[in-house]
Amino acid sequence: MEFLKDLIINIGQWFVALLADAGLPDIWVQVITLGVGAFTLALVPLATPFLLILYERKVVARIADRLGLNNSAYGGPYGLLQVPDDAIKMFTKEDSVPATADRWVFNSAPVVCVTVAVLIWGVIPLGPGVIGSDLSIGIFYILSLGAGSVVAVLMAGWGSNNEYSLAAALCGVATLISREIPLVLSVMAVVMVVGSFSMPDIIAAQDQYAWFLFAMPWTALIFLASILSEPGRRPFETVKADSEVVAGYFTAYSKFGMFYLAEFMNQLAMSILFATLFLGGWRGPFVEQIPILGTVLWLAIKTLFVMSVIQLLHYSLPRLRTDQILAVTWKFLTPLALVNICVLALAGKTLPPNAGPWTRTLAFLAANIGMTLVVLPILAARDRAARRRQEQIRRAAQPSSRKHK
Amino acid sequence: MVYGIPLEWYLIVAAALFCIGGYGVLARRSAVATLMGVELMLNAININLVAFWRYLEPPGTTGQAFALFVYAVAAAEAAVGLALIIAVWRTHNTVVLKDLDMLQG
Amino acid sequence: MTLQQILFLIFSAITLIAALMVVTRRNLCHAALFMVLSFFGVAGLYVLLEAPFLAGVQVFIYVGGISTLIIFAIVLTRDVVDPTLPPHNRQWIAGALVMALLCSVLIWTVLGYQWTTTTPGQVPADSIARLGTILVDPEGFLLPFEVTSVLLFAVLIGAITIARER
Amino acid sequence: MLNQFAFIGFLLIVALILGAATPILARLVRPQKAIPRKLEMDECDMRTHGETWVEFKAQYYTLVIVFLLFDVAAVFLLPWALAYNTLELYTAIEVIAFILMLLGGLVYLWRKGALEWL
Repeated sequence: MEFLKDLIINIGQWFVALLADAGLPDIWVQVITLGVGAFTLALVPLATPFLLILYERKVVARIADRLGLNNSAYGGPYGLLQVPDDAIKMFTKEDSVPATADRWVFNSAPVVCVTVAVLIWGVIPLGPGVIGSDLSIGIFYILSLGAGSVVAVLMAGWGSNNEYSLAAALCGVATLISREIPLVLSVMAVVMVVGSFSMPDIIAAQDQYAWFLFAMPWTALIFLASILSEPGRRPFETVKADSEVVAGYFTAYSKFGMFYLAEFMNQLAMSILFATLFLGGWRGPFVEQIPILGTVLWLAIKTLFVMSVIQLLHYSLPRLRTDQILAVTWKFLTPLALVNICVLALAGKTLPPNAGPWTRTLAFLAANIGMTLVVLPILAARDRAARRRQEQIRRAAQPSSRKHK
Repeated sequence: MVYGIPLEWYLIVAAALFCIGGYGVLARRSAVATLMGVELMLNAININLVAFWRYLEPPGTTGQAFALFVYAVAAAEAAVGLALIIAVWRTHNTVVLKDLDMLQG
Repeated sequence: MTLQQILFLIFSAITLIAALMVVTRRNLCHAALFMVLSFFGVAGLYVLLEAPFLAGVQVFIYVGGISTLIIFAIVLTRDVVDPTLPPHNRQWIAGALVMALLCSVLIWTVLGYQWTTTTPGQVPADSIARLGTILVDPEGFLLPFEVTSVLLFAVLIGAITIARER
Repeated sequence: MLNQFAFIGFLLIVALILGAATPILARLVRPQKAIPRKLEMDECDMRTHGETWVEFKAQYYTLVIVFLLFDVAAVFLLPWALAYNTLELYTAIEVIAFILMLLGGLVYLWRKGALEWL
């Protein structure tokens, strides 16, 4: 039982001891441990989609109220085999590279895409002490990796040498980079309160304060809105709008499996990121006694919750046009995130320096409520103005349209 | 020496990068490629700044702060430079530097 | 040869070879992608120099921002560069000579000078926080910090006004 | 410091190998029946015309400029955010001045209609 309590750490220590007993020199023990650790960690995001795609398909069948995987001919019991079926089909499918494509760029774009999606997992804490590497720049590392996925999209669009792909890639990059600014600014608000980039520190700080979802709801909202476009989720989905531009920047790829996989890995990573930054990560009751509970139970529940929210949004909201997405990010989210930083900075510093964490939490919450009281009337006024304008246009258009009939 | 790497190695790499970038600035036909050369040169400067910071005053912050300001200037230069290129491209339909000699009279 | 020295050689080789590709490739988009690779190599050098924050900034600004901007510019102006012409202009031989000369002079100078006599100290754990403190310290870099905001403001308005379609 | 990044390095290598291995392995089992028509570039059976060239809107381009400048601003604010807990109130006011400058630029562009992207 003692072994089971801290399963992952114990397996790691057992493995190191095994190698050391085999008489290997220290440096090789380290290299092999790091290599095996990296391989294991990389398998987590590569393998979990097999379960989560199944979950997503069941969710969408419920939301759309239609037949789901259970009725699939090759799906097996409860549709369990559908995802492996798809994977085999994807793997053995003929791969035709367009004759005019820029072969090297074309072929390396999916590899870059998957690599970036795997690399994000290097700093995500999955349980107490279970983390690839506790970098001192932790969360900033994830933010800068976002640049990699932008390059991958551009490579795919350019490599296809196809005007549709390229146009879709420019569209996708436009949405991807627009969401980056609110993303960075909302993370900055968290960093301000925690005083560290390191992910375990962020989780520890939420033990001291409340969950940041309750301390800074606006920050959480901005963050949630900005992570939606990375895995191509509505309403911010034009990176790959299936029904409108076929497959966006990877139209020319006969095998889009890698992009699909990377997309799912990103969605999973972003959900875990939200759970870590705003919902306390792997922390929960009894986690001190049985550390493995953090990974298996608490983090899994929180991640699944965030993912379900994202999927609910995706399957129940209409898709915005690219210019509408850009308008939301630049005219609403970015100014709001900037103001959010200002308000939180003032709220945190006007308190007496010996204020406890709970006083600070309440101060941040009060600042957020104050922001709500200012933001909502402004939004309502803009909405009224827009509606009045539309009314005018409609009235102006009506008589002339009757004449034509 | 940090990790057994002498400071000179970094300076040599930076010098080489600077000269490669300089060649790009001097020899490329397209204005965009020229700007890419300038970016490489700015990178070389940043390597120098960070290397000097690490080897001469690691507890200080001057080298890192200077590098940050170089980033700001590089971004500003790229933004304005490419905006000019786009404006020229729109009016003259060329980005080849040799063809842009309207000011020669 | 220690492991770190080998890492240094790998990163600098990536940086320099990719940089050479940037200035010689005919296809500008390939040149831009090699430039991204070169920037990643420089980020690796920063990691070796124990400046992880600057490595992040390198990827964040150069790869995420400047490279994207350059690739957009290339895509936008692609049709006006004749691909049959050589990628360089007439003064490329002179340029190469001048730069080779400059490079050898620089290397000669670097090698001829005794740079450090003592082993450099450790990087403090709160190096990035110190950077943040000094940036807003009136005794430190407060003035450049605020001037940067003015610079960004000016560029924001200036560059958009120049590039915008009217 | 370098030990922390060693894992990232290994992860990079593993990810590159895994990412590259899948297409290469797939090459062994997939059918290869390329006919010229299949290799042509099309979308929904619409063949593309001539050179891959569309007159892309320069508005996207101005978007990237705005993004780049805000990127730089964010990088300048991040170290301050890290040190925020140890700093005095007046630094917060300095940073608010910095942010207001940027917001001013954004609002100016908004008023001028430069934020209408399409």
